[in-house]
Amino acid sequence: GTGSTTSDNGGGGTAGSGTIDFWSNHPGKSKATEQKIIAAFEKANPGLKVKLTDAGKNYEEVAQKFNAALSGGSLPDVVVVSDVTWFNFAINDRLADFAALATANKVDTADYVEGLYNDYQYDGKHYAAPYARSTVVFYWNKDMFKKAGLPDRAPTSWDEFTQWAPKLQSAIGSGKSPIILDDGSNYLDWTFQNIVWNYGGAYSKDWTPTFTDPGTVKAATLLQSWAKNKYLKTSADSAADFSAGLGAVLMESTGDLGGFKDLPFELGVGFVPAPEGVKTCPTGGAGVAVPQGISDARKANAIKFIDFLTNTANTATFTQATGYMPVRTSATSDASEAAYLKANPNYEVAVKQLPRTRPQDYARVFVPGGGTMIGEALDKIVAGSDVNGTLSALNQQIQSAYDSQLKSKVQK
Amino acid sequence: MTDSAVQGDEVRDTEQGLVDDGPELNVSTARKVVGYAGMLVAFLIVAVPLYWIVVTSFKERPDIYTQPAQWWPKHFTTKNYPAATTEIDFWSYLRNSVFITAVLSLAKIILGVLSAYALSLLRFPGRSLVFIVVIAALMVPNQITVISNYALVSQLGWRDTYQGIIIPLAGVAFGTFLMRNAFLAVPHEIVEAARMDGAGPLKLLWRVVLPMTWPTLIAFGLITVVNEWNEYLWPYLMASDSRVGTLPIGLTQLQNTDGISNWGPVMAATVLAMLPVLALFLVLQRHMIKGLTAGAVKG
Amino acid sequence: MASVFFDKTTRRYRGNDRPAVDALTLDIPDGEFLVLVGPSGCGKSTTLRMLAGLEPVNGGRVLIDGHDQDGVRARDRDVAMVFQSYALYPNMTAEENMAFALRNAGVSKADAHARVADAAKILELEPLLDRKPGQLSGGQRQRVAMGRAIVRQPKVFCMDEPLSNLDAKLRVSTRAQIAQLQRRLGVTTVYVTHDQVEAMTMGDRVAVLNEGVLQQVAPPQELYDNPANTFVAAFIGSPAITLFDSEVTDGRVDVFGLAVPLPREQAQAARVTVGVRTEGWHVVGEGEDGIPITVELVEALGAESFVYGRPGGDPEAPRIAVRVAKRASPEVGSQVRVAVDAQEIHVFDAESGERV
Amino acid sequence: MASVFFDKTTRRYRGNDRPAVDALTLDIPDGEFLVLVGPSGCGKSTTLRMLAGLEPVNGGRVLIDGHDQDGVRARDRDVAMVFQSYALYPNMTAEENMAFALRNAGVSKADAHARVADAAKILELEPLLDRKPGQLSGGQRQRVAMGRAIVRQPKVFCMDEPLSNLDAKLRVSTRAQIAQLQRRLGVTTVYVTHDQVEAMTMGDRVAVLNEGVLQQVAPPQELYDNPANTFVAAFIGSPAITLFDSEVTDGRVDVFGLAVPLPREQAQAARVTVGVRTEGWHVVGEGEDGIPITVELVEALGAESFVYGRPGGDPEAPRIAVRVAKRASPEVGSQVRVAVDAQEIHVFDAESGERV
Amino acid sequence: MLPNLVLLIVFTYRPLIDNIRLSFTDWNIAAPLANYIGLENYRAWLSDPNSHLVLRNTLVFTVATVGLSLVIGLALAMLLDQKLRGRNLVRSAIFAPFVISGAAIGIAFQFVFDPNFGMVHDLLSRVGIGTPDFYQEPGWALVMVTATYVWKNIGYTFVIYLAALQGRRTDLDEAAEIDGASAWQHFRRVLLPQLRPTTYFLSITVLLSSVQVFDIINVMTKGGPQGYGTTTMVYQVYRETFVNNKAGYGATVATIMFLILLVVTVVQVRVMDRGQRRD
Ligand SMILES: Nc1ncnc2c1ncn2[C@@H]1O[C@H](COP(=O)(O)OP(=O)(O)OP(=O)(O)O)[C@@H](O)[C@H]1O
Ligand SMILES: Nc1ncnc2c1ncn2[C@@H]1O[C@H](COP(=O)(O)OP(=O)(O)OP(=O)(O)O)[C@@H](O)[C@H]1O
Ligand SMILES: [Mg+2]
Ligand SMILES: [Mg+2]
Repeated sequence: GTGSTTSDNGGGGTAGSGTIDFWSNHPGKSKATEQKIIAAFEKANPGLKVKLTDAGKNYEEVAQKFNAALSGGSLPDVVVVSDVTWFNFAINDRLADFAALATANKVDTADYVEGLYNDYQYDGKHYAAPYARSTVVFYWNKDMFKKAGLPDRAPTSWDEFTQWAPKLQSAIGSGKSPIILDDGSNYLDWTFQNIVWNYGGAYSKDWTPTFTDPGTVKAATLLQSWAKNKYLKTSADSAADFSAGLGAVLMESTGDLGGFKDLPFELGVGFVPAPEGVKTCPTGGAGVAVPQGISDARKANAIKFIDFLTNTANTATFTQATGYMPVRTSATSDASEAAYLKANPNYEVAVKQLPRTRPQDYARVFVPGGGTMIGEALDKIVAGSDVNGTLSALNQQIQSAYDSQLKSKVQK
Repeated sequence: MTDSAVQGDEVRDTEQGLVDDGPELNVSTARKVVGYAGMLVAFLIVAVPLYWIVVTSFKERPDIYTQPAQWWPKHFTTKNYPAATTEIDFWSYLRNSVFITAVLSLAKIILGVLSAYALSLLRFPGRSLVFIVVIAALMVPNQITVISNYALVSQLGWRDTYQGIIIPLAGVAFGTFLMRNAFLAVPHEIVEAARMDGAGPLKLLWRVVLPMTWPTLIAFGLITVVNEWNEYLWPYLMASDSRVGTLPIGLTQLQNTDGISNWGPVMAATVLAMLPVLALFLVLQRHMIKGLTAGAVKG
Repeated sequence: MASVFFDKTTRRYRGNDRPAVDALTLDIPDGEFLVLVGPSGCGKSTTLRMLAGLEPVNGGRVLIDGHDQDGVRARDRDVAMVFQSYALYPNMTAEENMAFALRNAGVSKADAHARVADAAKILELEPLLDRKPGQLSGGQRQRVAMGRAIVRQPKVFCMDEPLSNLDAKLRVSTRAQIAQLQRRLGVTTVYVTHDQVEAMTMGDRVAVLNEGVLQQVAPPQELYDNPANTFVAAFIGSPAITLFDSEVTDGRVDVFGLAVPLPREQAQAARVTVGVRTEGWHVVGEGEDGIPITVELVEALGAESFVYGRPGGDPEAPRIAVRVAKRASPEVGSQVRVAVDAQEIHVFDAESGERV
Repeated sequence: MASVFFDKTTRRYRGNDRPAVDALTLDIPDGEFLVLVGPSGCGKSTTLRMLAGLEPVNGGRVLIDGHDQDGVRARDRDVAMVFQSYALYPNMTAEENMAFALRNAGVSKADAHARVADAAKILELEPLLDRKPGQLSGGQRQRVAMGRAIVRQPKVFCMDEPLSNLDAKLRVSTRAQIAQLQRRLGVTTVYVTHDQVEAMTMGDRVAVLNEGVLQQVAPPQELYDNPANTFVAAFIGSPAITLFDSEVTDGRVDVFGLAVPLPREQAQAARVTVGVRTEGWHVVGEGEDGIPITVELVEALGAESFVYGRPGGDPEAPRIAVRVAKRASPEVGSQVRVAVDAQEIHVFDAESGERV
Repeated sequence: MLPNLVLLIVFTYRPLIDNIRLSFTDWNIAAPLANYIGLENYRAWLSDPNSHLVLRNTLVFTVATVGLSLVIGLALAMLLDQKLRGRNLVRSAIFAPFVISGAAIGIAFQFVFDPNFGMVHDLLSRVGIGTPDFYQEPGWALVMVTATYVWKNIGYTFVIYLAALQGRRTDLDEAAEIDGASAWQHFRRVLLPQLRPTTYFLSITVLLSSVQVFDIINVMTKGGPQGYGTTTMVYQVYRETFVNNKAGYGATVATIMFLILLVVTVVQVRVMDRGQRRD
């Protein structure tokens, strides 16, 4: 093996310098909030300082910068990792076992929302704490539903929606679509999981890709039939299209809620379809992790900071400022949070949906490039390619990506 | 007074205020009309999207997403501008950008001109090899250099410093190439004359060759300033915050939400970031003077 | 093919108070070969450039064939020009340089080739047709520039010192060829030169410019014999005429002590400027009436010599140039006696310099 | 300040089989004013450029003051040059152009200014010192180029047709000034010209080149009087010498029927080429021995005229040029009788063209 | 010269060599170690059907941008080289897009090309032409990215051409005028040959920079639609290295790209220098 570009030591920030370097992209424009929390932390822990580093404009950039640091720079103490970026760091042993650290430093993790916390679990270890988390919700244009004579609620299944679609279509006229989804370059692979799970399918079961399973095929076929019937339009900026009244339904992140102000129509927010209460809601967003390569002393400080960052009060502060999900169960009972939820019933829907969330399939979040490959295939299916052929090709692609890049590592 | 005379002198005076402009051929009215028409078309094609950017920066959020599109904001607002400058530490980023751009551009211009000089007017063994080496550097995408350079620079402890941002970017391949071309176009005899007149290399460069390649040097300067001003990837990796971060890094923070983008402040910031360089262009392009070799040699 | 008329044409360059060409009025009939001479910087090139349409006119007009050329582009004037600075296209070979105008005018490739070959023969450029200007010597470049004009059959030829970089031999033959060509084609030609021989032999008429102002237009011999003023007298002829002021008494003018009778009509003036050309003097023997001169310089040109000296060796006196035969040159420092030919005396008004 | 020695110096340009300068051997002593002449393209500029160090030498050596200049840069040779193409710095004013070399050599601003002012006076450039080359006329540019060289006090002056674009009057005065300056400073000078008068009057010696090969080096009058071969004979003198082949019988040569005695030493050859210059002929009256000539062309130059014609009007016969006095010009088409001066006959080997 | 060379060697060539070395490994971007796997990455790249797509995209995009940028840039430069009133304003306008960062342009043009709210849509629908969905149809997406790139970078070719035009020899224009050259002949035979070095320079630099376009693609399409609709080689390098974490493979793509460019450019430089050399 050769690998001199990469170095194992933590680089610059020496042990116990007392400054915690927090690399964040300030999700949801949270820089000011983060600074506020940091100020509070420094006040509570006089010996410690926190440096907030602008690590990028999105999760990919944070990962890029963190990767650069791994190959020889000075490592941060706390870094924001997204649902898809954390795993590669974890499997390459770049992130510390959060659970173990928590135990060692007497930090309680039980209060984290279980689904959200377990998103960072792999092989019995936890690699991050949830931080800025979102889920998919079902948005609808109440005006259009009314016009189409539909009940004022989210459908309970996608079959039900498929029945509604023609009515919506004729009510809103051509040029507008009953449903708008992201396109494959923009997270369709994320939201589509909900539909797949609805039909009992999945992208994968553990490490085995299951794109050719009947449920998955069925969901994909449905997607294609929507597109063929012009019920569906995929878009690079689905939220914008929806908010301009170009579609009746949107399946998107809770994070968009904050942006849906001053809409020219009445907005409906509901749970994503989940027949028989099965957990079908994919989660997303980011957590915070501690690099493996730093000293124990630094790790201890880091965990202390993470604990503070995600404590009940700060979770409330953070979620209210950004629109992300509360990551602690206790936060919902926090007085200010409760008041906030009451004032924002749409937002409450998202919180209430939390128990229905389900960790994402490995094929999307763990297989390198999995999301892109899936998005690519879904684009093709929407554009009319043969469903079975496309899916089985995808199946192979994911399988071989796993074989070549992960197999040896996960089976060690 | 005849028409051609008017074209010959008065227009020249008011338009440029230049003394050195060579005599102008008679230009027919038809040609002028075509000229103005072309100018208008070009202007529209370029200006309409620009206008869109600018006008968006004056729109309120709901007006941005409407159909049909609004060519004039229904609710004109300037609040995006204060938003752009206060949501981020705009002035610090601006200061860093100005400083880094100035230093880098200066360094690049000096290095580029000197290198081009060596590659065009000096003879030394391996000259064409060196030239290829310089050009080939243009082919290396920065995506592959950053990781390795990051490791090197952080080992030097230069993260979050100006020199950490500046030095790795200071190598200049583009300018060397450009100026070499320009130097080669200087009439041969003039360089010979200067050598006969005992001009040393620096004298030759500074007094003879550079003044004759002035328009190209200005173009080089402008392009360098623009590139350094907009440089993103490297400063982003090097800088943690507004202490040494540049404007493009600051601007990205206006748009990082998980959800819907708020274009107004983004466009406002884009407009703000564009203005200084555009002003520089306005000033410098006037110095692109025509016919600098006039009267130099016969042939 | 065309007459040319400059009608009070003026050109002023920016940053230059004095007009380069000042209200020039000059009528050039169809087919004439007009030679334009004058000191360096007097406006010759500017005149040509205005005619060709390369220089805007600040006052007056330029007419070709009676049509005001204002607003007419150079391209449409059908004027061929030999540039003083050559202005060859560096990327084209000599042949391509010459053929360019023809091809633009729609002449077929074969025709163009033939015409270029003709011109190349005249200009002794045949072995060089494939070279680019950068590979040619100065004189060769000038010949290509010349060739570029003569292959055409334009309305007007403008030639700006087209032979200045050629050796005497080539120049003589080219001169003859050009004159012949011009006569054959009958193309109106304006020819700038500073070569006395060219000025005297090539043109139907010669126009003398000074500081942008036209001094005289006349056939060459008349210009030489009857210069309109002291400027023209001094400019035409080399070595130059000797000019000095003198009193007229009794119809005779005093030439350094020698009283020379003037023709009746000139004898009226009181104070005049007298001019005597080199051939107006002749060396005389001891016995004859003559002006003693101390020889300062002898220029032996092979076929003849010029002797320069001052009357009585007086350093204040004007220097006299005397033409002597090949073998007759005296030593520098020696004394010779010269007499003046009464017919060869030119008399000008001492104030205005105009011919009396 | 320096002697110059060309030692079998050769220069070959790429893409050109014949060397531009071919094994040139030429010794120029310190302080000499050498004039270099030859037809256009014969290698004059190339010779200067090799001396200046602007052109590599493909064979032989160039020595200055006995030192081989191989590898010595132009900058270090201390040679001043007037380029045929001027090569002015377009961004500098005339004054700055001239002062550039001085300032580079560390001359103070005031000194440089004074020297430029001197040169400007000689060259009549004073009012133009603030102009840039683009604002000057052709002749003015040339004068600036000249000025740029003469302000320096170099080891060697190289001047490449420095006066070609000046009018006769200015040329005469500049010529004199340059000669004087050169003598005063004693700077070795190589001066290229195609002007016969310059060639004859300015130099200590004249070198004649043809197709890169040196033909003769001699003081001007000797060159004129004793040309080494027909090429030199034909090249020097304008109008050119008349050359024709002839038999020698009884020590006499046949000149179109006229038997002219040759000096003893030349009378041995059998078949020779005979050359007679314009002044070797003279018009004779009816009674005298003479060759009848039909006049084809008369060139009236003012001070004198040249009459061209062929013996007996035979179109095959060589054309004879005869110099006649101002007023003596015959009509074209008329008949004149000319005789030849026995001393003025040049005799060359008919085969080799070498002087007998 | 020397400091420049040192800088280039340290900050460009050292990483390049490192990169070439890594192209023979299976390095995962986050992994501390990498295994030597020989030519495996190269084999994988050659057999991957997407590589051909990427190569084709790169070729189409590059040829289109180089061609359009040169032609339009020259046309604009010639237009604004003339003495027309108001040319300073138009010059600045043309340069303006070049001043804006690629990311910002990408954002703005997302908007311009937005099939529902965009300017292009607005204009087209005014004339009654349907707007293609630039984001979902690969062909149109490539057109969109190309148009955006050309629009943004036209200021570059424009300024360089303008500088060259300003420095040209005006006496040749006069000669051409005298020789009765039509506008086209004047352009073809007199102007263009003079601009030849500039044209070669621009064709090389525009080629090299358009091959490396990243911002615009990343912001506008993320390489999509349908996975590789607008993915060019550099974008593939980025994607493999930083998204798929296959840094070794990314290094391979980068190396291949470097080699292709090297060959193309050396050929171009040869041709160009032949035109420029003085004999
Ligand atoms: N760069 C070149 N490449 C090829 N041939 C050249 C080059 N430069 C000059 N020559 C040729 O070399 C010969 C000598 O040129 P040179 O310039 O020395 O002539 P010259 O005697 O100065 O002529 P002129 O009086 O016309 O200036 C000419 O025939 C010319 O065509
Ligand atoms: N672009 C210009 N700007 C200012 N003055 C100029 C310009 N061009 C020429 N002149 C001046 O105008 C006058 C006439 O110039 P022109 O070129 O016509 O002279 P010329 O008679 O051709 O002289 P030469 O024999 O030296 O070529 C000169 O005094 C010259 O300095
Ligand atoms: Mg002139
Ligand atoms: Mg020459």
